[in-house]
Amino acid sequence: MTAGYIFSKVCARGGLNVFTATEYPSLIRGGHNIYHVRVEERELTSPIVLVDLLVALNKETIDLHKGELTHGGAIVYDEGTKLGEGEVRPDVLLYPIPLQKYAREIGEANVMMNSVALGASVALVDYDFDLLARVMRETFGGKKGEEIADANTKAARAGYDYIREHFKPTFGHRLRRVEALRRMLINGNEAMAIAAIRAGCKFFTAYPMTPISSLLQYMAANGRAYNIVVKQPEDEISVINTAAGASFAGARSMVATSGGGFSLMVEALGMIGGAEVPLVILEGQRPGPSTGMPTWTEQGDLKFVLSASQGEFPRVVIAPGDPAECFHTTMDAFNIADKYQLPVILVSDKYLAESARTMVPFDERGVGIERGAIATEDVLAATKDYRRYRPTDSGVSLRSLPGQRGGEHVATGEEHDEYGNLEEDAENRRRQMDKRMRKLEYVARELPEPKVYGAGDSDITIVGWGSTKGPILEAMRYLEADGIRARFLHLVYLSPFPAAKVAQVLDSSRASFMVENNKTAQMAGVIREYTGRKVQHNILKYDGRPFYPHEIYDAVRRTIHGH
Amino acid sequence: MTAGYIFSKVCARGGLNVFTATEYPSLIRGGHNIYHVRVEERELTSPIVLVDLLVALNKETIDLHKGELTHGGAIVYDEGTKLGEGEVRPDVLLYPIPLQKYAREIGEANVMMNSVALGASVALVDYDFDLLARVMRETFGGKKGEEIADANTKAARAGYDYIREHFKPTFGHRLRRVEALRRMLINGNEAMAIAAIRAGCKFFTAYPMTPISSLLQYMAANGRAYNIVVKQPEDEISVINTAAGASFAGARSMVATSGGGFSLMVEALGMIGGAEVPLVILEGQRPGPSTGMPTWTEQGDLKFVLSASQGEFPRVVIAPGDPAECFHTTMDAFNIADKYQLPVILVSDKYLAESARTMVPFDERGVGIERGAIATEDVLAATKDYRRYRPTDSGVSLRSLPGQRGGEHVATGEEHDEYGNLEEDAENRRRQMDKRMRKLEYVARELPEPKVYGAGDSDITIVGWGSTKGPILEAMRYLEADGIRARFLHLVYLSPFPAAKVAQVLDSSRASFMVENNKTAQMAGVIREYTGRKVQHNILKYDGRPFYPHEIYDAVRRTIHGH
Amino acid sequence: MVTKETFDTKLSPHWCPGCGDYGAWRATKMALASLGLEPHQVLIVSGIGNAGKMPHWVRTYGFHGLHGRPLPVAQGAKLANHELTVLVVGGDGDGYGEGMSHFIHACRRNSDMTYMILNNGVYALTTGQVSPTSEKGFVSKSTPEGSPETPINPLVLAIAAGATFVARGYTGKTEHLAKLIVEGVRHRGFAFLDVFQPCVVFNKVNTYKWYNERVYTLGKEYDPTDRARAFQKAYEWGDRIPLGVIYREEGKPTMEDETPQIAKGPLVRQPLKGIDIKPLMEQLL
Amino acid sequence: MVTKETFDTKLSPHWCPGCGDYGAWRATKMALASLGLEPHQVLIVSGIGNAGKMPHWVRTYGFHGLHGRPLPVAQGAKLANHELTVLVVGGDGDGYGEGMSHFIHACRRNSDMTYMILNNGVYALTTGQVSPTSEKGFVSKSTPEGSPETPINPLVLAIAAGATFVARGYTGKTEHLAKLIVEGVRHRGFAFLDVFQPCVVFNKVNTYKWYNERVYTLGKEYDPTDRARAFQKAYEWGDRIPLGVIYREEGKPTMEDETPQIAKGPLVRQPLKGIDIKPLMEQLL
Ligand SMILES: Cc1ncc(C[n+]2csc(CCOP(=O)(O)OP(=O)(O)O)c2C)c(N)n1
Ligand SMILES: Cc1ncc(C[n+]2csc(CCOP(=O)(O)OP(=O)(O)O)c2C)c(N)n1
Ligand code: SF4
Ligand code: SF4
Ligand SMILES: [Mg+2]
Ligand SMILES: [Mg+2]
Repeated sequence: MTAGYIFSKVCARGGLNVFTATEYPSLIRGGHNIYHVRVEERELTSPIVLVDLLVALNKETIDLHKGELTHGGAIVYDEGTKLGEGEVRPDVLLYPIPLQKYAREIGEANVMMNSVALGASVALVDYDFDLLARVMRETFGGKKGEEIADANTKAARAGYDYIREHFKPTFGHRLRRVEALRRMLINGNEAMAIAAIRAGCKFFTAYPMTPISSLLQYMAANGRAYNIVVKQPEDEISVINTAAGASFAGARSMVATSGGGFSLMVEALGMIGGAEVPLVILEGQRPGPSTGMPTWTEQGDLKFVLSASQGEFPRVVIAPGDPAECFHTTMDAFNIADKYQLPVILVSDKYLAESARTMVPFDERGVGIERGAIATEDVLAATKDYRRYRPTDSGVSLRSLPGQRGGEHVATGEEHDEYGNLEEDAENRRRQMDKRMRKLEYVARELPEPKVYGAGDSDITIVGWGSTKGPILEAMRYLEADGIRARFLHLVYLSPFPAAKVAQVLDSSRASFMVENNKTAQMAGVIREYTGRKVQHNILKYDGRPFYPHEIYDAVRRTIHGH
Repeated sequence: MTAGYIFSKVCARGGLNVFTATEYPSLIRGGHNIYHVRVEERELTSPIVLVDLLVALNKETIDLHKGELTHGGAIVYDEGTKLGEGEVRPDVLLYPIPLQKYAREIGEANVMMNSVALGASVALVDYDFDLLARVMRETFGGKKGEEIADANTKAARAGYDYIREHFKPTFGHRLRRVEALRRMLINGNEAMAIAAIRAGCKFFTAYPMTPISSLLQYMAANGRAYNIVVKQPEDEISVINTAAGASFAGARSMVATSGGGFSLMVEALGMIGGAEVPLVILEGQRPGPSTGMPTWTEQGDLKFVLSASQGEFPRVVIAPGDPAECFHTTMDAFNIADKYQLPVILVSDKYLAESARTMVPFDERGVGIERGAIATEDVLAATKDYRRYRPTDSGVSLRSLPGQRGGEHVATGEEHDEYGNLEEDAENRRRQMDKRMRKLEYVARELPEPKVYGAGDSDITIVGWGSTKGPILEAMRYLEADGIRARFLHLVYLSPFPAAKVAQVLDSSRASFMVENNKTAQMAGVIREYTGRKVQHNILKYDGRPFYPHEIYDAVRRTIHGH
Repeated sequence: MVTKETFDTKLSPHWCPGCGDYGAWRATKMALASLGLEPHQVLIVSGIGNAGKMPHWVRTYGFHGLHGRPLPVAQGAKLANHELTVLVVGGDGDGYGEGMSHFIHACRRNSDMTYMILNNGVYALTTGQVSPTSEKGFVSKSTPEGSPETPINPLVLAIAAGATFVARGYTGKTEHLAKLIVEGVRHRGFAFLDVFQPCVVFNKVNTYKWYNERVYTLGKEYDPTDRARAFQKAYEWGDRIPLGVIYREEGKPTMEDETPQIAKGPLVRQPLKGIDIKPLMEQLL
Repeated sequence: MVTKETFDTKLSPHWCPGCGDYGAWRATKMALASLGLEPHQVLIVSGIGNAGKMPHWVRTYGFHGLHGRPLPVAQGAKLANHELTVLVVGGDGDGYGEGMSHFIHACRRNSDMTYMILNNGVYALTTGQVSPTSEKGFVSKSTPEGSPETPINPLVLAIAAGATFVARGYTGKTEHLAKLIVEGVRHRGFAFLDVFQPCVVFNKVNTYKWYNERVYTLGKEYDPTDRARAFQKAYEWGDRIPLGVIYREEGKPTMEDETPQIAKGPLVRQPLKGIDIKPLMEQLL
């Protein structure tokens, strides 16, 4: 996998845009692993199925992927691999090279093969070897890494030279360095982690689980430098309760998990709702039910996340669509959680979390930290009769933090009066429920409306939420090329639900398409619940793979043109 | 509380209909406890607020409830309690009696007071003391109970005689024995437990939690006689996983919990969905969020139960409306779980679970046991290539049970092929998802449609689900008396959702009312999601109390008549 | 000056008359007073159960969370503000049933807090079912024919799990219990107290009488630092049951010691403004 | 006649080359064969993790459930059909992290099954985070500066929790491990095996070499029935680490013994037709 990453980075450094996607089974070694790198000069938002250059470290890879090769595409593979007559289309260029041989000569064969192939690929696309060497040094370098970096560079050089020496430059795809803004190669997890750090998250807990493990690791790696307490407790129940305790005590806190772990957090979710503790919760989806397909992608948890936990309490749910949105919505999430003293759930998925792409560094302007109504000791001293859960217009009451003189109270998920005392009186119950739920009215006013992309005057609407943004945007380009001008309604802030805007867009649509990475069109259901409108056509995919733009394009076109 | 129960039982024995309701705080002793007994000759389906005879063991009770007394109502209380001038309306009859004195003379004062008051009440309504004595003997009797029964009967006699001797028979309400069918005094928990036993539930696990603790206790008490293994494991996660293991091994299994415990079961719910293990799960609702008001009632968990757990899998959700429906739907639940190899969730609430009422013994005719596609060793021997998860038309595959030769396989919540082997292939994934979800189409065909009660030709529709049935039926009688003929659409089988029927009824309604014991009108949302129809008016209550018929009546009448 | 009454709330507890929880309540207030703590310096975290209602009746900060989950909440709060004195109160169902896993892991983590289980051998708030400490054969609503399971031994488990302070108290001996709490709070690290708490309503086996006939207080001659002896003592049961500090290990670093992020001051006091993420973004360029 | 190969599946395991799990896999098949069991008589229950994939590669009945939850599933299955030989396999994260509570309670319940933890001191399937048995200071992806926590001692905990058979195996000693499994299955009651399982990818501390230099097999002279000595043995760590049966208690009734409902035969064989609920309804009249 590292080779794919290095290749991507080398392209990014040369000013190119990159979109990567990984596929790997829930195994540690062996099994079939894919690192898909897409490179263009223009901005990219999605992976595609087609492959120009296939680097195959074994025969299986050729068998599985030769069908994806474009006309004039190429395969780089080990010279020992025998391809039978007609096994590969005649238009495909073949580059058998001594991957194994060179690799073995230089070091641990399995690892070095990647580097030989990497060098060969750079040669094939006629790109900059020095850049490759530099990125390799950065990646493998560090304290003990010198040697490793040297060996890998040597291996890459061997592959590079072999291509130069043995093949004519017939491969039709070239990459060249362009002058451009410097771009990060970043995935959703990294974007959220950086946002959390920037937002002043001081307490982060998680239990390992694909696809958020790398976020946990990112936080752990940076915890010391940024003074963030990062802990991996005994289970997810502990994860969320520990974070609830830290947040109650005043630290901005976040947890991350996937569906299975979220299931275990559901009880505490209601508790923090009832006790009015701010918390940011990341739910990185993967295909269910249950353990399902742990290393693949899906958007199957929407309704679950919207309604998890017994009883009724306010929550905010946000599903960003790309790393930049991951950054901004995560910053937002911390502010909303604090200002409204409620749980904010960020929803991502394996595809968004782990697909790296190039992006310019995030714009930090206008990104503030708002902690909402937290008392000071002075305020408390001036308050005769401090009531933690005093009903207010907005439903938000003044929070005191343990340690503050005069703010003593009990926070609890059991029904309570304004002071936090247990109370089961009917009138009090209504008052406290109303107070809590009222927050949603206020929060709804400040949440951004869903964005509409593309031809605003079109009456063909594609609706999507969260991570399908990229594939849909790309599909729109295909449609446009085909004469179909569509607009795209992208839902990011999902709860409270932006019913008015959605209804308005749907009402002005002649044809509407719901694109969802699940089987039951969950968002279409939510839309109908809140607007009464039915999105006309569902484009659904639930095989663990993300959407490819052409699938959306095909489905829309077929419906519009009838073929 | 026992006194209220005895009084109810005495009435039931005399051929009268009884509806009881209890209110108690989440405390063990002290706090304010109410046992509300409603008695009439006709069938009763709901509690009401009004009180004809208030038995007040302390002053607080009089203060809190005197407003509920009907014209000419009466209070039985201790002669030591002083009532100030004008404290009680002049039309209310007062019966101060030496509750404490007699009680202390006979035994443990707190307990005996109840019996003295009980005797007094029976005298006041001019009912049968011998019947009271008999029921007391049954209730307190048993091995060591003789003495206790004697003492209590003596106390009751003292109260009875005191009324007879000291007061004129001016109290306007009399009870008389009538000839009638013998009726059980039964609540929802008991009805479900009896059904489970009858259905051949052989394995029952639960962790104590209001309002299902008494069901656990009922099962435990009868476990030995009916050879049912009843266990209380360390937590709810263990509860459901243990039951999953037992069911996988072939025992009909059930678990019971309330929202908080259900939250902890959510992860395993998806697992049994994915592994296709039959299981009956009772979720007894109480007001949330979180611990909320543990001993009160609410219908706040609907959406949660409908969408709990990550990913998509088939489930059936059933919300019976009264003890008879509890009995029949629970029997059904076991059959559906087995036939379709999926989780069936029964939804009740504190009100349904713990309010006892009179009902004729359940009709067991037509109640069969269907275990669905379970292999025998012979079948397995004849099967060359047994595939546990073989896709079929109905989505249901042949189950083998551990111990059966030739049926070896792995059941798992991870995605798998037809044999149960782990498999992440896209095509296989779609096939297995489709297979599992297909069951819902088949199950939908056999589920009973929602019933419509009342004037079928009316265009005023009240919609309710689960336990609001009784209060709505009674409210309809009030409305009818007022000239408003309404019909009542009662939803019991909630998922898969009976969209066609609901749409049809709503489309033929001029005015529609959603009655729900929650704040956000969850069922109204579900209806809109599946039918696009909006129920026009929401009648909601979320203060922990069940609906009283007059509240529904008032709300409907006000809307219809505009005042 | 703080006194026991400093910690009184306007409301008074509503446990049953005679309930052992009152003893624990008094002992807690006595201990806090004798430690010279002020209400705002103390956080009491609890789960759900009769025991779990404690924070409502001791004037300090309180967090009354979920059944079985007070320990994680407490550890989070402590890490966020380690200047707080953190007390955790739970029931035997809460702590040894639903919350067992957190208990074992908290022991090994050695967070600096005091964990007190009011052990009445029964699920009391849910009106009388078997608990993990109910004796074998215990007749309860959920075990009408007697509990088939061997109860856990919380002290043995705590030592085995690595707790550095393991003690047993009894609500019938309030002053002794108060002293144990004081010792527990003073101990640097995770202090665990299993407290015999008679439930006068649902446990008719382990009554005041039953305890009074059996318990004795460990004297000076007992050395709690020897683990092997501590195990032996912790297994002592039957006619004579020891109260006091059963095991103690000094000097082990606490969870907070092991968290360099808070070495210079509580997490909650760290400034959030101006956090520079440029280096992070640069790494990705 | 059954042989080790009887338990082979069509698919072969896909653990990493050199993974200790292969040793456990071979040992399991050897043990089942030497017990003379047929595939359909055996149920292997597992959680999620690399270890948890075991049932897919041993031809018996299998239940591959949730991370941390195999023990409850196994206990339910055993109660439903106690004629089954039940084996439970999990990882250290699975069994001592997520599943700790079930472990402690299973020990005291003494259900007649064999519980084997393939302990590699790391979360391997999730590619290398700290686990409850990782040594203090263990550098992992989630503890880049070394784990701050003291690891648990599974053997000590099991004894403390009341397990009646507590042993340690090592996948590097397959035959010995197979014998331990056989002994575990033969033991009436809950047999617990903590098994050293080198993860060649993510645990560079506890390698084959590391183990080989330290482990020794307990000989006949060691008497595992003395609990105090067993504790001592279970604490032995460092240069010399014992393998074998550390603790054993015979004669304690099993969970199944304590369940009169199954005294006459497995629950699954009880007839469901004609159950008479009239008496129950009559009680309510
Ligand atoms: C998840 C969950 N399960 C069950 C309950 C119901 N419940 C409330 S208190 C309690 C047991 C209380 O027993 P214990 O912890 O021993 O405390 P005690 O009342 O005896 O002091 C239970 C099971 C709950 N609140 N939450
Ligand atoms: C509830 C839940 N949380 C997290 C995960 C992700 N997960 C899968 S395997 C695993 C850890 C595996 O470690 P271990 O149990 O030690 O097994 P190993 O892979 O080392 O054999 C985790 C955390 C999960 N599947 N379910
Ligand atoms: S039920 Fe028991 S534990 Fe609860 S308050 Fe009453 S005596 Fe105390
Ligand atoms: S990652 Fe470790 S435990 Fe998992 S299969 Fe590979 S070597 Fe074995
Ligand atoms: Mg208790
Ligand atoms: Mg492991």
